[in-house]
Amino acid sequence: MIKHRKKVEIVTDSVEIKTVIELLDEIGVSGYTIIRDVIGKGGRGKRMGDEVTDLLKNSYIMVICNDIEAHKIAEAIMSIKRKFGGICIVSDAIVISGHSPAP
Amino acid sequence: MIKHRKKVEIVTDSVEIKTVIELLDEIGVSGYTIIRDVIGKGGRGKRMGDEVTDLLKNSYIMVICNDIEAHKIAEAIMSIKRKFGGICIVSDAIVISGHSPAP
Amino acid sequence: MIKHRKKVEIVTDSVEIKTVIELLDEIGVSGYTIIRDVIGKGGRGKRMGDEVTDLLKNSYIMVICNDIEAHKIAEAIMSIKRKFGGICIVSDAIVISGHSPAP
Amino acid sequence: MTKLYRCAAFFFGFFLFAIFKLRKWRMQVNVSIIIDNLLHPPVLFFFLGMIASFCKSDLKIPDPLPKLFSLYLLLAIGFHGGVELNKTGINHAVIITLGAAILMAALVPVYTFFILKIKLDVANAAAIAATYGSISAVTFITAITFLETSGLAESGGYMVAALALMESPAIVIGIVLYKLFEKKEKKEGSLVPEPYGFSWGKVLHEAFLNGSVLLITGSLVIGLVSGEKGWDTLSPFAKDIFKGMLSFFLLDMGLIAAKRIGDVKNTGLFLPAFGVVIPVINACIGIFIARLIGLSQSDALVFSVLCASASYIAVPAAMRLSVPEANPSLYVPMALAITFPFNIIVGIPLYFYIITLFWK
Amino acid sequence: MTKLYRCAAFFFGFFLFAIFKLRKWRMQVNVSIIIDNLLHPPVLFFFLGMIASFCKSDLKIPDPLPKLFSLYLLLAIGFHGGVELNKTGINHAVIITLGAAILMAALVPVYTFFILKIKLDVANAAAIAATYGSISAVTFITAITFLETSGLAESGGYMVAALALMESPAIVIGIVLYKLFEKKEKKEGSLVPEPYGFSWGKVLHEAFLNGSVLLITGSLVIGLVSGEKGWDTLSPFAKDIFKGMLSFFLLDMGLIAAKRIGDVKNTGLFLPAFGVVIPVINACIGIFIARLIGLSQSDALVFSVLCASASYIAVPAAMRLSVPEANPSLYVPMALAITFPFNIIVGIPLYFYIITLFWK
Amino acid sequence: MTKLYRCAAFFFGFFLFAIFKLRKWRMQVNVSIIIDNLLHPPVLFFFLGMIASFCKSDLKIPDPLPKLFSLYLLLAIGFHGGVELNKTGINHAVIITLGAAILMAALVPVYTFFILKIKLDVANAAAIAATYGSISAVTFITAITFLETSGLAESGGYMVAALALMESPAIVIGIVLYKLFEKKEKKEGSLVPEPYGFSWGKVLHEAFLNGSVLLITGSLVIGLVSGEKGWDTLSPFAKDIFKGMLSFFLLDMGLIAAKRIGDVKNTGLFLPAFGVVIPVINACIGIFIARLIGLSQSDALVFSVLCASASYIAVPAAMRLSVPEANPSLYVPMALAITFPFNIIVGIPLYFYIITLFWK
Ligand SMILES: Nc1ncnc2c1ncn2[C@@H]1O[C@H](COP(=O)(O)O)[C@@H](O)[C@H]1O
Ligand SMILES: Nc1ncnc2c1ncn2[C@@H]1O[C@H](COP(=O)(O)O)[C@@H](O)[C@H]1O
Ligand SMILES: Nc1ncnc2c1ncn2[C@@H]1O[C@H](COP(=O)(O)O)[C@@H](O)[C@H]1O
Ligand code: NA
Ligand code: NA
Ligand code: NA
Repeated sequence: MIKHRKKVEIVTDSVEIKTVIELLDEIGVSGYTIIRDVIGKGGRGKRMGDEVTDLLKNSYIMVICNDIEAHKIAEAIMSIKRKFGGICIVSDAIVISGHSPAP
Repeated sequence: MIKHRKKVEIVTDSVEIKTVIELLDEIGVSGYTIIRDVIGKGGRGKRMGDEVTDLLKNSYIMVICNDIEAHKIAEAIMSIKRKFGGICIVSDAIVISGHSPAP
Repeated sequence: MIKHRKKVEIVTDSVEIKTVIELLDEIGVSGYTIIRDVIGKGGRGKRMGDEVTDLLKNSYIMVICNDIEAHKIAEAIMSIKRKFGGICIVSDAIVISGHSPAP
Repeated sequence: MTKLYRCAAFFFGFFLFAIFKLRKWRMQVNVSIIIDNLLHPPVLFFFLGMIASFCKSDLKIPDPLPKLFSLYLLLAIGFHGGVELNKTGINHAVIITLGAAILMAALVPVYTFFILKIKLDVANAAAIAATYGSISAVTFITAITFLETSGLAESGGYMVAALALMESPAIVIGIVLYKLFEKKEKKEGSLVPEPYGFSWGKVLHEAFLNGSVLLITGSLVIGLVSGEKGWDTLSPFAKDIFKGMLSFFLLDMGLIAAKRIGDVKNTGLFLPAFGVVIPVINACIGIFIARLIGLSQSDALVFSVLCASASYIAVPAAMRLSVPEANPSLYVPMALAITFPFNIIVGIPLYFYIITLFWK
Repeated sequence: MTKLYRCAAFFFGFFLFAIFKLRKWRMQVNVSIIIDNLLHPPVLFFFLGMIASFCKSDLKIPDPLPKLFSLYLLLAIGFHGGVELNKTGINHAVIITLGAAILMAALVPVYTFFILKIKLDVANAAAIAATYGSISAVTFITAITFLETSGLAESGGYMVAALALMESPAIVIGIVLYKLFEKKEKKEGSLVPEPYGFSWGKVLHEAFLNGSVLLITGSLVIGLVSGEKGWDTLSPFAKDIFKGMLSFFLLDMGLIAAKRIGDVKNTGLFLPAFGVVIPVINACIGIFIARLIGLSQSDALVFSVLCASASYIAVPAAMRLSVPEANPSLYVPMALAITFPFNIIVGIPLYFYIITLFWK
Repeated sequence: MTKLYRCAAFFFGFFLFAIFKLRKWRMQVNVSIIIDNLLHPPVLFFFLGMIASFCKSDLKIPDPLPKLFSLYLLLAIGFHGGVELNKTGINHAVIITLGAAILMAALVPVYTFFILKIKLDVANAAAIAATYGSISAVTFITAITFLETSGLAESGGYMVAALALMESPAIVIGIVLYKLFEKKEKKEGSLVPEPYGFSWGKVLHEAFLNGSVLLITGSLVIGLVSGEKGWDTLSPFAKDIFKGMLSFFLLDMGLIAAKRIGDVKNTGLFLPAFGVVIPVINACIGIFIARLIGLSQSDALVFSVLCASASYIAVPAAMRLSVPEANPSLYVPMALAITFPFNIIVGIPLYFYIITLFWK
């Protein structure tokens, strides 16, 4: 089965992960995938990880969702992003799934 | 050199990785990239990793391939996904490569 | 705020990361995200990581940038990719951002 | 929900206070052996982990450090057992003990399967049965340290061999039960292409060659081969820092067990009750057999603990592959969040108490 | 830039050579105590880390191994302190010392905040003030090892309790200061949806239940409860390999501190000067209070080191969440790259020298 | 393919059994020294790793734990060597030994390069030559433990300095050879933009300041500076648990070496033969030089092992950057899967046997 969906990707400070997850759970998306301990560079300079202080690490979150949910995420992110930084992108994706989704 | 290709992304339980790799090798794709120890939420609930039991961890696989291969992967995944869960998405991508690929 | 951007993704040998970062800094992209210790298969065979020798590990780099920068990256990659292998793909993405980007 | 956590936190705080107070009177009271077990630092670190988790603290032993501790514990306990076995040799009594161990590992999943099938489907019943047939190395290790701290005789090195032998049979029996009783109703299962389906080769490989079985067996053989001389070489590593490593690992087990308690909270009373009652029954059967074959008190305790413990590493990994229909958020928390703490805190001293009654 | 690194490398090479030479004369010179501190292996490994970083070597202790060392150090120091406290008991003097510790942890952020506000905005002033009010466990541990190596009396176990108590108040005070003085100018802040905003519950949770506070407090309680008997169990782990683990951790601290020096290089002289002068002032206040309440020389040293040290783990984590406007590349490098090395290398022997003058 | 693995598994099983049996007779037979080496726990753990890998077990020491063991081994061996050197001092004999070490490290890549060029292209020949000119710290450490377990005299601390000095020159010589003999045919190489090309600065930096060289040299200097007093501080960490950490690391080396054997299987007989014969030749040259400059038996063994060993960490990392045309799946498995096991199992006792013949 093939469905047209949106793919929302967010990279932000690892300490914000909890907030973003709460937000996603509230919006009610069906799922998300998180990659921890991602590093990078952005408006706040290089964030190359730091073993002792656990600071300067990003996390990457990917959400496959429908247009309405993507819209809601984008709106929420727009309001909190001012405070935390990071990046949020949206693109199109086709979801492949089995005949009857696992219960 | 620029080529139009498909990007297939799969997130599934880490224990299934072997099966997925066997499947990809059988289909004969030219390559794939795997990110281990990815966490997330889906139909089977939160899978936030577990240090002691090594359960509840996902892996992410990305394959850049041509349309025919993408089709084959999608078909194979449709048949096994019922059993294992996870998510599989397909999107378009342009591959940039050097003049003569390394032998 | 919504902006149309390019998403450039590169997977290559971890030892090349320094070179790629230098290249990106030179081109002057506004940011990038790196996932270390990614494994996979490609033209040079399986690269499944190796704990003792620190060899056979890839890194994944994602850059969100404008068309001109994407073009420059693609050109630079085309010239160095012959030597190092790996894969480089470009796709479209919409960037969501807050009203005034953090300084 | 959060109320529940607060209650738990209070309870544990009170608990710590109580054992601290009790300690002063322990000479007079008769339960001193339970108190001593609870005051043993590794067990206290297990409590600390649970408290931290209930308080939603961000205390965390990040991956893969817990693997370091568990690999270390398997290596150390295997090596130590091998050296001991080298001293005593492989005699008649040893072989009988090992036979009894395998018997128990095969018997437990069969009888528990039929109990479980009353309330659960075949897949979940088989997976949980296998879990309780197999063993938990850390419970075993805690029993060994219990003996040491209480100043009792050491258990024989062949008990480590028993541990290694009891890990695999339950997995095979569990899958056999599943295959026998699985209803053929879901014929769409045939959609799954053959190469990605079930294979006995994979199952046996997973059962007998999984990492933990191989590491403990290998270390046992290495201890056996290198003997006393090898022990001199490795003992500062394998013995002196052992309880520290155990404390660290139990700290993490506490963190994880507490997180998992939530998973069984909503399944009714059957499974939690099962997770407490069955270990006691298995321990009693174990004690009975131990008496029958004439084991020492120490060996009997260790044997009963092996029977009572449930696997949360090897078996779940195998079940995920071979019985994918079973729900891991049932069988893992039962072993990890109910049976493991029960055995560590109440079980070990309780089984020992029973043994002291029968060996007199 | 690279010139600067080369200079630093040269400087350190020369430095090592110099201390090696000085060692021979140390009997004659009076600064022998500073030299001895510098020749202490853990401190030398700190230098090695800094040198490796200045040379841009790829030497790296990969994540999460540094966590292993820091968890170990917290557990070991907490447990050891608890056992000591079990010996001495909780008497009048102990309670006065703990009270003084809390007082200092609350006082320091207040007075430094007003100094910092001269040059910085409210958010950064509050974050840095909190950093210097709280403590660094590794600086504390280095002071303990300094006492040991110098053959001086051990400090009391209750100093570990003081360490645990001084970690949190500074966080709360820092945030209170921020909330009081924060200008209400940015009214668009209301765009942030309520559930993702500020909450005192979160702040207090972060302050009193963060991982490091809980682990050291928990280990202290466990040490207190299990006493001498528990110490026999864990001492090979918690004591014998302690300095090796400390060496490893300081090697990593050296690597990271050197990397961070660049961050403060461009902020002018105010912050680096602050990072050196304030610790000395705090240490002196600490010594004064210690004399007042009649601590021993060893306890006074440890107390002054607690006052002088700045937090680079617990406080930054809390500030990131509660004062996001503050710039972590200011307060982290100040604590990590200036105050920490200063205390380790110069501070500890200096404070001890001052104490010897006053206690005679 | 899988047949091959089964054969290997059988072979190893038989092997373990055989050494167990042999042990009983070892008093009578003359090969007792080889047997003793094989019965040494760390070497047995190496076998266990190989067996696990051949059986396709999922036993795995996850990243970055192996890094913990290798960093530990470098730190401990460097520090120990430094302390020893502090005792003996840097005299004439030490300087001659170090000179001989550098000479061998420069000589070996040159002569092996011309042997390799018969069958391979310039890039691969240069990379493999550099690999065999450099050293393997773990092979060195195993030789040290071999001396200890056999009750022989300890080797001098300056041999650790020799180890550190032999790591880098081979890298430089290898790249020089590559640059000299590289055919200019591939002119399209100029497509590579200049800044991303080759630079001698990078090469020398990589050769002399890579992590392992810096850590062992730095630890040596720290040992030298802190001397006997420092040793008392760190010896429980750096010595007592040393063989346990070595066992763990060799377990992992066994897992990886066995996985890599497949890589060289398909390259014909030349490379595997090279990987066994050249170490023996290098060891013999080493023994000859050792006799010439009058080293003790123990020092001679360690020196010959340094000459015989091949690098699988520092050199491959440098070659990946500087000779990217060379194929890492040739030079890494040769060092790791052929020469390393050969030296560990057969080489060390063999070289020692040769030495006993000549030193009588
Ligand atoms: N243009 C970009 N492309 C890819 N990743 C980015 C980009 N900008 C920011 N990021 C990621 O988001 C993190 C936080 O960004 P910032 O808050 O802007 O410093 C960075 O460390 C990067 O990992
Ligand atoms: N909608 C989604 N978006 C992103 N990732 C998902 C989504 N659904 C599932 N996943 C990922 O796939 C894993 C397994 O999904 P499931 O089998 O549905 O529990 C989850 O733990 C997520 O990591
Ligand atoms: N077709 C592909 N799809 C996804 N990842 C690839 C592909 N080809 C190569 N890669 C990644 O790039 C790495 C290096 O590729 P190569 O240099 O071709 O061996 C591989 O190990 C993969 O992680
Ligand atoms: Na059992
Ligand atoms: Na302070
Ligand atoms: Na060599």
